[in-house]
Amino acid sequence: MIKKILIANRGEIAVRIIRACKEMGITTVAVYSEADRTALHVRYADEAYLIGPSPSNKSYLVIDNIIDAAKKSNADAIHPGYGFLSENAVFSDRVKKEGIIFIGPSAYSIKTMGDKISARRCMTEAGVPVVPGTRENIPDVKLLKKAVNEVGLPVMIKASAGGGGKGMRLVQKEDELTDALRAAKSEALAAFGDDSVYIEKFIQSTHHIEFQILADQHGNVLHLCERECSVQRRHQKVVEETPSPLITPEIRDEMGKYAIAAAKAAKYEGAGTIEFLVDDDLNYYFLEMNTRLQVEHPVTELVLGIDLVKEQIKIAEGNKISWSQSEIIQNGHAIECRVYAEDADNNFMPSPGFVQKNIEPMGFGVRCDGYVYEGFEIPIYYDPLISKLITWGKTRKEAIERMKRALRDYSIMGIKTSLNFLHRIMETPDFYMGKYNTNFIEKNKDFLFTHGLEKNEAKRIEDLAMITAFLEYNTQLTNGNNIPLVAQNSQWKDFGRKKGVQQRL
Amino acid sequence: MIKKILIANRGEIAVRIIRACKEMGITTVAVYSEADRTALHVRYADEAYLIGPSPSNKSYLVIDNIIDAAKKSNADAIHPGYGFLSENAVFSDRVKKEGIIFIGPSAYSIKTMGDKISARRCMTEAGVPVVPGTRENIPDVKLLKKAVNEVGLPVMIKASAGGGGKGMRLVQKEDELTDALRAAKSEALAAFGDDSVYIEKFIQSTHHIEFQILADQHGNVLHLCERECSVQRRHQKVVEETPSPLITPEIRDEMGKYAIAAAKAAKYEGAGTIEFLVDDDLNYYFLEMNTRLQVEHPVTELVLGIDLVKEQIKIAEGNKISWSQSEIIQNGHAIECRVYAEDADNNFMPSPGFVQKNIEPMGFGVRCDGYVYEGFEIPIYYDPLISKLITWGKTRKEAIERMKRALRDYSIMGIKTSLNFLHRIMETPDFYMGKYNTNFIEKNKDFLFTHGLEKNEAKRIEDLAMITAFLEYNTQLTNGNNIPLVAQNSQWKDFGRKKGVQQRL
Amino acid sequence: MEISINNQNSNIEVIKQEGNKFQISLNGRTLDLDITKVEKGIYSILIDGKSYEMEVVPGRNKKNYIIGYHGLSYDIEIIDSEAKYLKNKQNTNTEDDDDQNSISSPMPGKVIKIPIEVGEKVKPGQTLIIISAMKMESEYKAKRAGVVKEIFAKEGETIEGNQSLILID
Amino acid sequence: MEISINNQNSNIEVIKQEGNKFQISLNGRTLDLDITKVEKGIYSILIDGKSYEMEVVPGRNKKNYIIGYHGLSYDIEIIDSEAKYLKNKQNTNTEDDDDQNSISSPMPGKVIKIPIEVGEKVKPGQTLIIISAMKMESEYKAKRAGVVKEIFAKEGETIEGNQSLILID
Repeated sequence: MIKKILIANRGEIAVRIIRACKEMGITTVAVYSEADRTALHVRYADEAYLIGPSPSNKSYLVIDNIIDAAKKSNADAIHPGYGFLSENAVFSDRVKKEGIIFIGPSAYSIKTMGDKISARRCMTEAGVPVVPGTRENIPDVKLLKKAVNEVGLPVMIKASAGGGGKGMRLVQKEDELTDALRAAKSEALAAFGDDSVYIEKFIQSTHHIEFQILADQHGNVLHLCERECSVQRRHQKVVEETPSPLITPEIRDEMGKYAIAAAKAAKYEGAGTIEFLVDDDLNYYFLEMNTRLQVEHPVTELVLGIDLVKEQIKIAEGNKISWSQSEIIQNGHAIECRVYAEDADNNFMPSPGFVQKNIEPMGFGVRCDGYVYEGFEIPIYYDPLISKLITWGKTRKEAIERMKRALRDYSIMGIKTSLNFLHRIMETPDFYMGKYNTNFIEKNKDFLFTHGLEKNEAKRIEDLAMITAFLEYNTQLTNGNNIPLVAQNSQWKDFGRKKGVQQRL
Repeated sequence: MIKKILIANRGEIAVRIIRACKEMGITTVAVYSEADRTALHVRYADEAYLIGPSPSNKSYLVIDNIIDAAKKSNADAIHPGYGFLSENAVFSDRVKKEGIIFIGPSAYSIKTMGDKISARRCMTEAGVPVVPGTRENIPDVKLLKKAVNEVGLPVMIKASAGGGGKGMRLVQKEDELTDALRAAKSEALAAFGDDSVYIEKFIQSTHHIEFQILADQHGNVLHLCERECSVQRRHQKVVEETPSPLITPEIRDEMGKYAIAAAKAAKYEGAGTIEFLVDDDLNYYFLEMNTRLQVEHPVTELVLGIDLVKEQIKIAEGNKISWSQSEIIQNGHAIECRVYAEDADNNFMPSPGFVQKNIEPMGFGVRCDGYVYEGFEIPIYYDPLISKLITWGKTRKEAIERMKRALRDYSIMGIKTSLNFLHRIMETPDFYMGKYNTNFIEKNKDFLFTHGLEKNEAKRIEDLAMITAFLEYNTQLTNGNNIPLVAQNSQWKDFGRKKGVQQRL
Repeated sequence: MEISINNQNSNIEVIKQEGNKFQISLNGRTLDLDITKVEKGIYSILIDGKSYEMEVVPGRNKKNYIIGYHGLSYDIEIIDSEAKYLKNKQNTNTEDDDDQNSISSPMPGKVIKIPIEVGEKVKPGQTLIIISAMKMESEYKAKRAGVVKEIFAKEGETIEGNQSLILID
Repeated sequence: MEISINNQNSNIEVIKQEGNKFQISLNGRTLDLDITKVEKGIYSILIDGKSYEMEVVPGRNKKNYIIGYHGLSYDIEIIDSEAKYLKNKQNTNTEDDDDQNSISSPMPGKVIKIPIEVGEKVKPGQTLIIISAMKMESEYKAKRAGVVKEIFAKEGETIEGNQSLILID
């Protein structure tokens, strides 16, 4: 039985993991960098340890410091969250060597699936369809040309150790091959210290569809159905949903079986995700495996009713999975929108800063997994994700309508956010009809980057914006003590009086 | 198609109804009393009309004023919520006469079920089991004695027009009959202007279990399973859950069928609730019908995934119910805790006032239907209900654990609330094991009214409370500008600086 | 400085402070704490590796605070020299039976009924006034025998919380 | 008083006020509004029976506000006599090309690379500085040709938002 868990992470995912632990009666240990003393995960956990200066390579990425905190706090287990050390084989190994339970897969699984070439090989051997391409490192142009001849243009040259779009080159014509190979190799070397590359056939009009899997220590592997993650910007997921509006029950069944085979081939343990590329004709290919909890795990939780973090912990305790595959039935529809501190109108420039107000949407079918609060300053050192807004509906239509309502109810003051951009996505006909692929944002950009207000209404809002600024300015001129200019009826006097009391704070 | 709905209510239920309307694309009209200009339903609705002074008998209960607002705003329909005019037959009738859709049952149904004696008669004719007792008004002691002989002691004398415990007398011994009848009649006359009373056998160790029903205009009636409402204080529900830990699938089926029969007998339309008294041996008796949405409707929504307010609206539009009874399947477990502005340690004295902070619990399986916000002053004129905290879990155990977590995460500063009392209920062994009846609070009062902290922890919290007050006092002495004494590192300087900016507000 | 909780006095003193790090002496015990005010009215405190959140709102007066911790609340009084002086003075003058003589409601509401008159003799437990607030009626009863000296409220009137309503002599 | 939104000036004036009720003249149009500040930074406005919520946070300076409405934001400038004077002065002095000469980042971050030197000639579109903030790198480019006059930042340094980083002459 795990009694105390150290969460080696920060932000919304640390808060989300602590919630699950609290519900299980497990004591929680937060770790934090100097920038994060006031962060919510520190406030919310039962215990908290400082692990270094603000930059993550001096704190959240320092294995020794995290192990130190785990020993000081006597933690039985470490949950890595996502990002940071979550897919670090050395960390997984080290934690186990220190006699602490690692809530995640073995170093073997992480390594096998972390290297793209070995992952492709492993999947091919397990019979899982992969994107046509090579299984070996391509050292020179000669072998590249040979491989391209087999696969056919267009192709993607990809770094074996890759991720985040680095060391990746799309080749449409044969005479681009030499330059592309050189560029990909040099970028891969610079980014990952390894210039191994391979090629894959370039799949046009793709959909990113991933399968959640759960595997226990006793060889039981379940798939928890799919998540559709095709609304992307610069290869970053923006909106996810389940069920996918694209696939059929038959395809779901097939892909799910391959996902289980993939997890078994990787000797996987815990919660993981098998990502597939799917084309418009529903051909699907293994893309990669994420050997950790995903950002978008809540959509799966809402349609299945299964708390994935609790399942991770139970599996790490050695428990058997308590369901059979036939008991996994999707109920309703869930959508997740990622809310970032960014300026959508200014090329999505990150917008960290001081949160002056944070009013989260509430009500039936609305879940908001965030971590900022009024008075919190979003640090410049980490990811600009503020929260994930997730809605559930009995139908996809209801989930979308609820998401639109929730996005409108959400108010984050003091920083720029992607809330309006997300609302426009929900209003886009292609999205509403479920007809979209990874080209969605590019295709709909004219629609997405307008405010969406009807003309007279836009004029009125401008009027009211000016009036609000004018009154605020006047209030500030005429009295500094927070009693607004407009406070003249008795309720307002009362408000002023009590505000006065509050001001003593 | 309904395009605009006036919500003739305030507080959390008005906000909850507006949410459903927004998701359906329906324009919303709020009405408000003078005390409620700053209330959330006014802020949140698309339109808002003043309907009178603060006391509800001068605003929310004035039919003419509400009709006026509906005409001014061109509302197609009126939703009455619960309380106020929701079970007023005159209002239902008047709304219809004005050519406006009333989202609720006809005056006939309200009247039939509103009078306890006529409701008992109607149910008996429909074959629904009622608590043994009389079907007619009891004018004198002679007829009372006769009736008591038939039913057997103990009995309850109840006011025909009754509600809220008024005009009710428990009689255990025969020589108490004369006094009890006189007292009940005089109380009934004072409270309802009608001294009609009847008797019912007094059921000991009772459970209050109610069935949600939905009835459309085409004669289709469904039951949406039960809610267990036995955790009560002074006949007021405190905690509700579904499924009931008491009843079996067979009993559910039987009671559900009677609930449908009851709704049909009352020629019911819309969403309504049939309340039953159930004894420890699972004998059940019709108690009364609530011809409106219930406070506790969210637990049903969470286990069935059905938005009851949306269903009310669809039914009022003339739509057929879109499910058959066999499609109504309970999924998981839901619990609701009613959070009141009251001082649990001081005989549950209402505690209205100025909300200085309102941090609502978030995360998977947590729903919080409230209406207060930071800076809001809870008016003294209306119900002290602040919010309803509802959790869902795959199992009853998980729903309870989640509720405990959510209650701990909930922070309402500036007023007294029942949050800790509710947390103690969740920790009570009788509740945890699902073994409780309406006597629960009385039976467990020693456990419920202690803080529940372990001794050393209680001491530490006292220490920290003193230290906090001490630092706050010092901060206030040394500087009035909100920069805390403790603000000396760079992040704090920054905070101070930005706080300074904010202070200009 | 002295501080009081449940009428028990404690001595509290800051021994050392560097940034958020405090060394505090509380009744002779030395505590090392990391304290940060994270938002208005909320302090985050780390002690022995443990993390606590304490809420604070102003109380009855400038030297009184209500401290909240997960739904529990603590009423804390700051006792500096001024407060001590006032307290001594009050004790000598009124012998601390102030609360037995004066009836007040802790919450605002409406006066439903005052079933007594000035000059009337009342018994302990006799109802003096009925206040309605938020759909609930509360009866306030005499704590001891006495004569009604003054009535500050009228039936039907709206009253503030903690306002003196009836004085018994 | 004048007020500016998207560089368009408007005239605004309170004609009448009683309690929350305002009569306001905006560019000659008369508007009747019921306005209440419901919480810090949030105004509830009723106009023609319709209910709006407007959010306000302080902007760049004391006469600038960012107004929010459901995720949209409006940058509003108050133009009183002082602001007018300053604006005129600024226009005469700098001919409003300040922003073309000076490179700054709207957000705080870390300087990754400065691929130019003082005295170097730059072409329009040439990268002057690369800033990393929150896992994302942004390149800032020259808007016109010129010579690098001054560089106020160093590679590896942490910078504030809206701080002048490079000056082009």
